[in-house]
Amino acid sequence: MTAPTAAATTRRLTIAKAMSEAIGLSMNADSKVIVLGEDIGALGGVFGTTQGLLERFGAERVRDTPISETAFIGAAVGLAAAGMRPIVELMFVDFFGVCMDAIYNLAAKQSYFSGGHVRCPMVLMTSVGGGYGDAGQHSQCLYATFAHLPGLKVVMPSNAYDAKGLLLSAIADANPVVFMFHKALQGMGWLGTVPGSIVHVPQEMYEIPIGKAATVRLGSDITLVGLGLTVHLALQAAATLSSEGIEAEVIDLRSISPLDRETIAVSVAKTRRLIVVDDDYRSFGVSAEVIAGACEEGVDWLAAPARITHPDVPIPFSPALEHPLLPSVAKIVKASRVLCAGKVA
Amino acid sequence: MTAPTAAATTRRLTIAKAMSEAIGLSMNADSKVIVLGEDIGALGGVFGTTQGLLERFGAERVRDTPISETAFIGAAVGLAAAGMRPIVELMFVDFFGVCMDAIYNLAAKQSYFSGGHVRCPMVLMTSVGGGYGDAGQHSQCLYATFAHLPGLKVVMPSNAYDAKGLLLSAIADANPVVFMFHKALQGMGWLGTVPGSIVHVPQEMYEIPIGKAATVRLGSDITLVGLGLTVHLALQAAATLSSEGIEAEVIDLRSISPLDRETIAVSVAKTRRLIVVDDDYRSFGVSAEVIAGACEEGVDWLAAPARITHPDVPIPFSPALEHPLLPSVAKIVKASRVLCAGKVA
Amino acid sequence: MPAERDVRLHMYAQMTRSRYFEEAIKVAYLEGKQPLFNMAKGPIPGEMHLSSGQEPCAVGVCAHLRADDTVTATHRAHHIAIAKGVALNAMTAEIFGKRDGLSGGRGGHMHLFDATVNFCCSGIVAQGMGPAVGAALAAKLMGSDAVAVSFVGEGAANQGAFHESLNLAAVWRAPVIFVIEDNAWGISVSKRASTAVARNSDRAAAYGMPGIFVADNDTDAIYQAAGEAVRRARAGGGPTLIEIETWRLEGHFMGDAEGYRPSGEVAALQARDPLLVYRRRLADIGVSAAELESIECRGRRAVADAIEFARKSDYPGAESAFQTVFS
Amino acid sequence: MPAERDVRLHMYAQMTRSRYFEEAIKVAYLEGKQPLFNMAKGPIPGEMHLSSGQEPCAVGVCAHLRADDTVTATHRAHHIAIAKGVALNAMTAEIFGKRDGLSGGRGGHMHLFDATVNFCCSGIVAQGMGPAVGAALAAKLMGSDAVAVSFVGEGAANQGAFHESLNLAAVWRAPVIFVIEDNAWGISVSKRASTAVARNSDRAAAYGMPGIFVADNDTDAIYQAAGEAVRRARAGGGPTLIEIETWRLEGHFMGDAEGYRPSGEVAALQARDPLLVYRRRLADIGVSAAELESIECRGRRAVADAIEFARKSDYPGAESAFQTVFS
Ligand SMILES: Cc1ncc(C[n+]2csc(CCOP(=O)(O)OP(=O)(O)O)c2C)c(N)n1
Ligand SMILES: Cc1ncc(C[n+]2csc(CCOP(=O)(O)OP(=O)(O)O)c2C)c(N)n1
Ligand SMILES: [Mg+2]
Ligand SMILES: [Mg+2]
Repeated sequence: MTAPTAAATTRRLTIAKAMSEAIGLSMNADSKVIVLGEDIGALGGVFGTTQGLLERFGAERVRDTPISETAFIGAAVGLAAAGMRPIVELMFVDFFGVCMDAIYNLAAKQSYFSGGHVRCPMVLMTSVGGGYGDAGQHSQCLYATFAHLPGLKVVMPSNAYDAKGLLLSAIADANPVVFMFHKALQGMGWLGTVPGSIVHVPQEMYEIPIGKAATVRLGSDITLVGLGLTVHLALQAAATLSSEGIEAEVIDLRSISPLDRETIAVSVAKTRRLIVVDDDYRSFGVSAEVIAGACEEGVDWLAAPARITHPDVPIPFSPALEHPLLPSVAKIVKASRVLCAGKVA
Repeated sequence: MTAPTAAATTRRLTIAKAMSEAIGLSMNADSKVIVLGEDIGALGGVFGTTQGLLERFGAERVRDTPISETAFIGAAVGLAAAGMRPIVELMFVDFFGVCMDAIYNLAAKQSYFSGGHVRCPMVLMTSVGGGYGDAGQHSQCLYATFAHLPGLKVVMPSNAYDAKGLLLSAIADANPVVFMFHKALQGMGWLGTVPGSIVHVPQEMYEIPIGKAATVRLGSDITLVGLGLTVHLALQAAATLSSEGIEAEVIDLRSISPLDRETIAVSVAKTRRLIVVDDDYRSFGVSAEVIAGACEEGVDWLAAPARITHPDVPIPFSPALEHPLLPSVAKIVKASRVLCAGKVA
Repeated sequence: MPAERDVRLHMYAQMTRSRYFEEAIKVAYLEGKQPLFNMAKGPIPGEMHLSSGQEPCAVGVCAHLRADDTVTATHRAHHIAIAKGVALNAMTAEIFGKRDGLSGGRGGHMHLFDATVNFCCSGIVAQGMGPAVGAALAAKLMGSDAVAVSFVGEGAANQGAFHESLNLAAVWRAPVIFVIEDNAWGISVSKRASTAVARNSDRAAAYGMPGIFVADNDTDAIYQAAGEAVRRARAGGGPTLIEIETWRLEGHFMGDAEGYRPSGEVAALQARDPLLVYRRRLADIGVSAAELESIECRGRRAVADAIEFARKSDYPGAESAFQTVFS
Repeated sequence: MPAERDVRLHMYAQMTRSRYFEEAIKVAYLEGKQPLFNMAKGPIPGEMHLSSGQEPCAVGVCAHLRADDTVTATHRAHHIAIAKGVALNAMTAEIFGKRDGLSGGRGGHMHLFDATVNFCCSGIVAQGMGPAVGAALAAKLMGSDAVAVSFVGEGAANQGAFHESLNLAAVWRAPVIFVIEDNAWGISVSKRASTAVARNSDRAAAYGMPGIFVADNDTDAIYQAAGEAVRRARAGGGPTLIEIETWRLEGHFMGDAEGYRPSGEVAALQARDPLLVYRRRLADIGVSAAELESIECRGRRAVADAIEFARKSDYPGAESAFQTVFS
């Protein structure tokens, strides 16, 4: 289940390429799969999610839309009800405010309101994350905003292998899946990319099950839970910590909803220390759910669980302001040392 | 700070009347206060929040709007920037999906994006909650959906005294305040009302500080945290538990954001047992934040904290389906007994 | 061309059935809510939006539709559901929150879904319009000549989704018909007070599509206008916007005191009740009283049977609340 | 009536200043982003939407505005901010993320707020329209004759907020002018491919308000059309919609390869660069080369000073990120 290390050579793809490949394979396999969104045609997606698809499948199945998220996401719900498998892109998750009703009141509830007689097999792809100076309306994560609402599945890959497998699972799913991709991992040259996100990706179709986290590093002293970008930060921190005699177990959530509570529970039962690293806003977020979920299980903590997140302030533009607010390797190392102090002593 | 008991006679008002009174007093005191929304004029608000205001202040200041939430909430942001103090009603919180951008990207960030040079003194009143068979698009709470986003203050009263004081504070605040009112407490005859919400309300203006919870019952064995309707459920449960020798401390959050972490911390430090009762969806919600926030502080729990919430499913229509999903006195009593088992033993 | 005799009888049958249904629902809804009206009580809790007076819009349009044509409707949808052929027993059981309901009681009166006739409705104003455009595009992509119809009220014509959906439908040349039931009121706010134009059909020009206005709640005129629009859509001619002048004979929802409504307005509309008007018209073209009465009688029986079916049906088991969140 | 000579010189001064500004920003933006373009690097990170070619829209409209008139703009706002009189030094420092910026570096280029001249912009398409209607209503309620102007791109005319805001403005008879800068492109999607009508100004009829189309990016024609609209609004005559044909001489944002753009399109537009056109026109009415050069020279100096001011300004202290979340 976990991604092969970057060592595995042959087909090292970016998440953008892996996503385009997954969509292309699905469109080949199933004529009911179509793509809708802004700039997903000739441009191939602002974040490269639909590269080459217009050329291969034509404008009937790869449709640039007007700047009308409410209408085209609503249309995706109607397409899905009619048996199509629309993949729709919301360019930035920050734009959810203009179209959330179609997502959470229509797509998310179509199965329930119909008693399962009308399905909603659609994928909503959307970019998340900051760190590159795009300011407060183009850098948000909003993981919890989507995960809090029933009827939606929410996933986010930390590398190209998972991206392809999770997207193929999402397209095959009979339900609406919000597929978030992190801009810092996307592999668009113009955005810079964390190298660890570019890994070997098999040519063929394969699925990564939705709802299953990946334990990407084994450790016995502390559990570091991350998602998307923060998984890479946690892994780097774990390397440093290891040289200090602290072995961190690192969990990549991959699915935000449903949350893989069991994988987390098993790990914290072993380490009895937990830090959640989340670049979304701090309060009422993923970090709180992971900690609360673990505490409900009655863990006998060696240290109080902690979270490293973006604070509860809008995301500022200036790098001098934004960078210090983001989770970092240094912050994870520092916090881990504090939680493990007992051990060293 | 806490509400006088219903025993105090003289002016017992419903939350609806208390809200209308607070708005009327503010409009009298400050010509910059105006009200915008659907059916808030001649009808006096579907939930009675603006009763008599059109007659008293006229159609210039009490404005029925088209069904255009994006435009009129956006207009409120522009009114606030221009120095007015708009009070705008979003009839049901469930409708946030058609207008959230104006709320969370404009109103919530106006102060920050302007470095504090442009304020956004506006109040967004909105109804929450179910239990009366209004189904999945008219019964939601979505507390965490708003509280997760920075730049917004989010409050909800459990009784008329707090409603008037919190609304007056919200109107006086220089920032956007989301004022949620629970339909089960509103005092509209046609909806039925929890009697405990109808309490004595002084005629004059007074404020309840935003960000301060109220400890509405003292107890040493377990802390029950609720908000709005669930405060009343917790108080009833506490009465039953008391007869069994379990003394529950009951906290009424009143403010969801900012959250009064200190009042919660002080209580759980004493009781070392915690149950959060929340009628919003379970995961990534208020209940998780309250539990995680307490755990971060390193409480030496006598029992694992627990939450009683609506589960992660859309709200069904049939009473046979909806009622069992809602928090109840029985569920609180049962869970409290479990957490306090150690004590009895 | 005017509707054939049998089509007119069919429309009259649907209209009467729909009206009898609303009258029966009204009675059942008020059970347990008197003397003190409490929306939470009785066999049908929650909001109840009746369609009495608006039947011509539903039958005039749906008379042209097939089961494979999609209809998306609103919070006020009973007449449309009936005209589209939604199973009356299952629909009624759903409104009663019973196990035999369309979705086993999960949806209720604002969320009626019947996949067998491609009908659904949503309680958020104008939000059914995008899905209708999508259903229309699906038909086009699948090579079918099926169409989609989105019914909304005139109040919905001021919601952003209206604008986006009409533009998208026009750009896609999607086989969709947007039908505005103009009953002059959005709860307590009049169309005049909320809408910058007198006729929303004029807004069709903003999307380069035909905009048709039908006056006077006229069943045959609606049938004719809808027929042209549906034929155009099936033939690949793209979308149409139709605004129909209709009347709301009841409050916005049950329990609405309607203090905002000019006195005499409802009485005046009742005097022009479209069912009475149409019954007279049918009599004028020679439909016998006996034939009319047998139609009415069949409608009454179907409604009575549906109500009885719903009452007899059990409530769903609590555990089923957790089912079908995902398919 | 055509613009007075001094007004025309003022507009030319603003246009040139705006263009010099964009050219200077372009240079600074590319620093640290070459040879490998990485948006996160250099003195100005993030997206950068330049307005080169669209200056006539800004100056033609803003020449009629006072400091107490409100302007809400979009992600492409530099030319409008300059024309509205936003302090150039503070604006530049903001774009550089510096302490002396309009908001101390919190907002950046898409979130320029200047309370002294009532200017702001937002990065979400069409979302500035509602606030403009609100600002206009505020002026009306406060008994002032101030107006509000909302600038948007033609792509925004397909967003729900456009429809809701125009209807609400018309219903309220609010003193607001909606200005569409039609540069024919919404990132890579052409107006033709996304918009069901050729001219968005025709959509004004859907709101019973005047709709004016100004062809050819013509500064004087824009000045005239805007003048009438502003006078009407100040006089209580309500809102106006103006669509202006303009050109985008740069990519959607810096780094846009524009592979979607027909070859030759940009070159053809550059040949009709509105600054060259207007300069010639001024020469034709007898403005001396010396006078034009001194205007240009002043503009160049102002921009150079602003860039220097921004570069010299310190970065804000990290702690200030936590300030002004609330006022
Ligand atoms: C987006 C949204 N805003 C407000 C409401 C509350 N609401 C329900 S029905 C209604 C009036 C709708 O009027 P109209 O569209 O004319 O339909 P009618 O009720 O007259 O059939 C309103 C405001 C809603 N359901 N959705
Ligand atoms: C609601 C929303 N959808 C999409 C975007 C992404 N986006 C930013 S600018 C843009 C194109 C806007 O085109 P137009 O309105 O014509 O303005 P222009 O860029 O041409 O000045 C898009 C799609 C956004 N910012 N907001
Ligand atoms: Mg109506
Ligand atoms: Mg454009």
